[in-house]
Amino acid sequence: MLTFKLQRWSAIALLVFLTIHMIFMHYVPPFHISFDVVQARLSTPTWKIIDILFLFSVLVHAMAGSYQVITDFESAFNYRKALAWASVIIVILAFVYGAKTIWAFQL
Amino acid sequence: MYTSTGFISWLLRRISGLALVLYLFMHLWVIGAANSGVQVFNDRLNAVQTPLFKLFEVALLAAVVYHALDGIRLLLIHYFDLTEYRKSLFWAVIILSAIITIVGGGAILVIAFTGG
Amino acid sequence: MSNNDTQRTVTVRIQRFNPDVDKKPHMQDYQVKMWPGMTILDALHEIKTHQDGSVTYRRSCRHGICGSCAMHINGRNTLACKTPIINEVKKNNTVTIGPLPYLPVIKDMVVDRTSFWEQYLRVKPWLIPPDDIPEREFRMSQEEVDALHDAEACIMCGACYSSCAVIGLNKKYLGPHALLKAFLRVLDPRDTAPGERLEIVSQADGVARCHTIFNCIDACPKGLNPTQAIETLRKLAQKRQKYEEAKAERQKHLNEPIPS
Amino acid sequence: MQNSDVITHDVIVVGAGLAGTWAAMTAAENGVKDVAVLSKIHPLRSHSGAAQGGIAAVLNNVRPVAGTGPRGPLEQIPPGDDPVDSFDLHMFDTIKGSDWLGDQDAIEIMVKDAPDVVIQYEHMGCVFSRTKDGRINQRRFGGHSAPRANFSADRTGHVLLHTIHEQALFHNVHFYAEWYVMDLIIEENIVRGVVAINVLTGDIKMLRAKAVMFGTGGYGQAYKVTSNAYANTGDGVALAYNAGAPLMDMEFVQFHPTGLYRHGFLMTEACRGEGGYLINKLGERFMEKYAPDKMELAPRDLVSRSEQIEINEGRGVMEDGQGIFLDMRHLGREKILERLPEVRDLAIAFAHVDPIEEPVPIQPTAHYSMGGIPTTVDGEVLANANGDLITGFYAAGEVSCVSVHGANRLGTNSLLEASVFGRRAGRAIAEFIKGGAKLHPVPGDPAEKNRKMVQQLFDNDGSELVEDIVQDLKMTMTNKVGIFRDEEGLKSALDDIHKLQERFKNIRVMDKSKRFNTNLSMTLEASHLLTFSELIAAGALNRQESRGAHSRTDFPKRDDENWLKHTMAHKDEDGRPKFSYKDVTLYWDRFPPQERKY
Ligand SMILES: Cc1cc2nc3c(=O)[nH]c(=O)nc-3n(C[C@H](O)[C@H](O)[C@H](O)COP(=O)(O)OP(=O)(O)OC[C@H]3O[C@@H](n4cnc5c(N)ncnc54)[C@H](O)[C@@H]3O)c2cc1C
Ligand code: HEM
Ligand code: SF4
Ligand code: F3S
Ligand code: FES
Repeated sequence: MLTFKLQRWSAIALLVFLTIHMIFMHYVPPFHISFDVVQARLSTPTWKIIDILFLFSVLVHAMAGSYQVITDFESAFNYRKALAWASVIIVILAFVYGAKTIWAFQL
Repeated sequence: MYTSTGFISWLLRRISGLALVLYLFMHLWVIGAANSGVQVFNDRLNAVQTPLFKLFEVALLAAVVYHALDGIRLLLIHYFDLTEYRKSLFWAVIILSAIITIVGGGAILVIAFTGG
Repeated sequence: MSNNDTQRTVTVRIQRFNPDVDKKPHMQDYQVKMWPGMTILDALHEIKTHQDGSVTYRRSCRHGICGSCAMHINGRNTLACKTPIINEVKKNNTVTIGPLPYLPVIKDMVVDRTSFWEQYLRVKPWLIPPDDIPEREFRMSQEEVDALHDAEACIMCGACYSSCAVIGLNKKYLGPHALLKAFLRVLDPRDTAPGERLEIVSQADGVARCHTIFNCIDACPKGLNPTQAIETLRKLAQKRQKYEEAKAERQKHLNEPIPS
Repeated sequence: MQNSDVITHDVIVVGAGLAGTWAAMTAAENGVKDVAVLSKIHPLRSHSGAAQGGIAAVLNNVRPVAGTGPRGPLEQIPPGDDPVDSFDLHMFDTIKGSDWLGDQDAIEIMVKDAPDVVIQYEHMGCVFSRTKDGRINQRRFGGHSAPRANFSADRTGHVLLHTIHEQALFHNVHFYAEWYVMDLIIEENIVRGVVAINVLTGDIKMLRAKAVMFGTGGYGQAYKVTSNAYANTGDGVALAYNAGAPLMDMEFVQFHPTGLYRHGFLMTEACRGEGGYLINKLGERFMEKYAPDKMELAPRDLVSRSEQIEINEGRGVMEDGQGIFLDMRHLGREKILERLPEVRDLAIAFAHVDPIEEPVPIQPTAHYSMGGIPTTVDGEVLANANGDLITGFYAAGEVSCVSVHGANRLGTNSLLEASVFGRRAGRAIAEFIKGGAKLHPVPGDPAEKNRKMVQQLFDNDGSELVEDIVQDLKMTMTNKVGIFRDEEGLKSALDDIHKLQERFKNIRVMDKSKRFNTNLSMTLEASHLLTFSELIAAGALNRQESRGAHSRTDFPKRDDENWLKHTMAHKDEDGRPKFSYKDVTLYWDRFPPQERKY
């Protein structure tokens, strides 16, 4: 049930963040993205918070989803504990890496 | 295999979801170049903003739009007990996805080829 | 439809498989003369008794209440006895019949339902009544009875179970039929173990494994809606304690007239 | 005998309908650890699940609204108000329905156990339809003079069967699903066990037990138009008869007035209980002529005969004039959807008629077997007309004949009978086992004998198809041993049956494989049809009177002087039936025979 719930909550969060992300990245000028553009945006703390939350929810959603897809197979289902831990670790690693990246734009 | 609108929606949702996961990690890697400095970042980013990649982005848009709309459909069904409307909601999602993909994708291409 | 039309001869294409002699399933055609009102089951009976006695399927009641004859007809799961053949004859004058998908085939249309019944047992299908049993019936309102309709009308035919793609991947999933049964007991005001049952269905192979594929609704020959039952169980599982309390409260009045 | 081929249990129940499952569950509940149930189809597929209308019991929850007459609306009885129904009334209705052939001691037990059984169902989780204040709702049924049919929409049997099956699972009863019992072993009047095929593998095994109980259901498949399942081939009666047990009152076969035209599926009596009309070609409610008081809700034998007379005299509907209209339109959409949803589905699926908008074509259909294995009120099987018992052998439900239905059963009394006497048999079996019942040795090797018999069937390779014989038998039974009977017809029927029995020796079984061979079981079933059909015809020929469902045009009157007695058929040495007769138990002071008028 936890996976199921995580999947829905993160989906609702994504609805907000992904929409913002898509619109600002692709439909609001400038259309060519470079370091400066990103840095300009990320200099406001609101954007930073939004991006971090976005990153977190998308990772949770992605890994919960992948976990669901994999454990739907009976053979994998029997190893679901291990798979769950693997997903959690991947989420943490990717989150740290992503957060570091967002931080990098402060330079 | 037992097919129905529900099954098709599930299959598309799975495929789009997994494709998005794949993209997500690629995306993280691309952006992650920022950790190695401005130059590397701009190079990598330029590489993925060529017209070819714009086509790819349209496909991505289709996946995101379908997946998101279908996700909304599921959430609606979960929280408002709409199982009886599953078929009409499915077709609504398909049609809306098509419209948004065409309009949004068109915009991406127009922007890409006219340089914005 | 003219008389001529209903009395023509049609081809019934049957998937044949006897694991003792066949390496893999193959299709075999039979010609059957239709009569008005003939069902798929009648056609199978005609084939079995006059043409090929080895064609094997389950059946008993002939009118859609025993649940024996669920099979795969023209790509759909349904009851052979409730399906008029004329509705199924395709343009090439053929009806195609096979066993329920995703289940091991025992012979022709007979499938191994072991996992189906195991899952049914796992939800403890029987009522767990209160300790103090009144002399007369427990009081229940007609609304409470109506809420159980789908679960109570289920004939355990398995059409839903064997249409669900999750079952195709994973036989550990409880499946729509067992969840419908769990729903019956969880909602029944007389059952005293809603918590225990919600615990069972909240496990990893329970309601969370339903991906809302809806094949079960589309397949059910009785027009039932297992998905709605699953949705309800999911909601109740998330507020288990509150529901248990509400039910305990309701059970204090099981012995009293329903106020009108 | 190879040991791996023998399975042993304390109690073996054959049949997983209401009767068998009640017995098994009750025996287990009463402390018998090792109870096994064999069923040729999965337990939940048993024919009990097809019952629609209701189960009778005097609960006094509902009464007719004052001053609205016999078909007016019903209301719940407010607490404290006088009851409208009583045990005596239920008894009298049943006795009158049975045309005084029912044993009144058994009827009394059934009627008095009824409320308890229905309440037990309710406590076990059965979902009944409800009155406003939450009691079990009740409806009217043919031949019952008070609303006492307790129901769950129009799938009462389904709900009861699932409930009792779940309880049996809870009590750890062991089920052998899809095991076909092909032989019953009785030696020196003591039951030894049964021989059964595991249908899945084709293996034939001996199953030994201290007690064997039969709840194998009815034999409606002997008729062309029938409401009965394919599985209702009277295996139980034929097996018992072949093993030396007698059969009682086999000539009484009930025809239900409202089978769906051509198909025979039941349009439950509740259609009329809720207020439906029967209409002939001229648009007349012809029951006015035959039962001016009860009209459509007269007992089944009478209504079926009335329909048949209308049909025979050319007032039937449909192309061939063999139908009658059941008109429910005036009940209104809401009532039909709430009370008769399954029936509506059936009419739409098979007759392409929506009862909300059009009358439904129906015709009389073979429905219920009053006769069967004679038992005491505790399910113990009688060895003869003197009342001696066969040790360890029990029966209940439609396969048995206690006899509560006599010459004609009232609707909703048979779910009741199967439950009440199934439960009683269960208790008696528990007593019997706990009283030190022994496992008696099995003489010879019955399993091997049956294996050889099957091999012979396979090797036979004759020229006759089983189905042709079955179809001819059904025609004979319908035309000559049907609703109306006479000497000439019955004699010719017997003749036909003997010829068919001869033809059966020359059959060919098409499927000779071991795995899930339903062709084999259908062949065995056909042999059972031929066995007991002979008894129906012979018993009917002997009984020179008209009583209940047995209607002789050459003897149109009931004859209490000579025929107020049960027919007992024994298998004689030459393989033909030998008849003796057994007295009916009557409470002369309370329910003396009267003329039967409705
Ligand atoms: C359409 C219909 C509607 C009815 N409606 C009503 C109603 O509304 N009210 C009412 O009171 N009565 C009704 N009846 C009658 C009632 O349903 C039956 O009389 C009753 O259910 C019989 O129950 P049973 O337990 O004796 O047998 P069944 O339920 O018929 O069970 C027989 C069992 O025996 C098993 N069996 C048989 N032969 C073998 C074998 N050789 N080996 C192994 N197993 C075997 C079968 O698998 C099955 O499990 C109706 C009957 C019909 C046909
Ligand atoms: C607005 C955006 C989104 C919404 C509303 C949404 C909604 C959902 C929902 C409700 C599910 C559950 C489906 C199920 O249980 O069967 C789901 C599954 C999934 N989602 Fe999303 N999602 C969104 C975006 C994303 C993104 C961006 C990704 C990828 C990174 C993603 C990847 C997945 C995956 C892999 C699954 C599992 C697929 C499955 O179980 O069939 N989703 N999504
Ligand atoms: S829910 Fe429908 S399809 Fe599934 S077992 Fe029950 S009746 Fe059959
Ligand atoms: S088809 Fe299966 S996934 Fe859920 S909605 Fe039905 S159980
Ligand atoms: S034969 Fe009983 S459901 Fe079809």
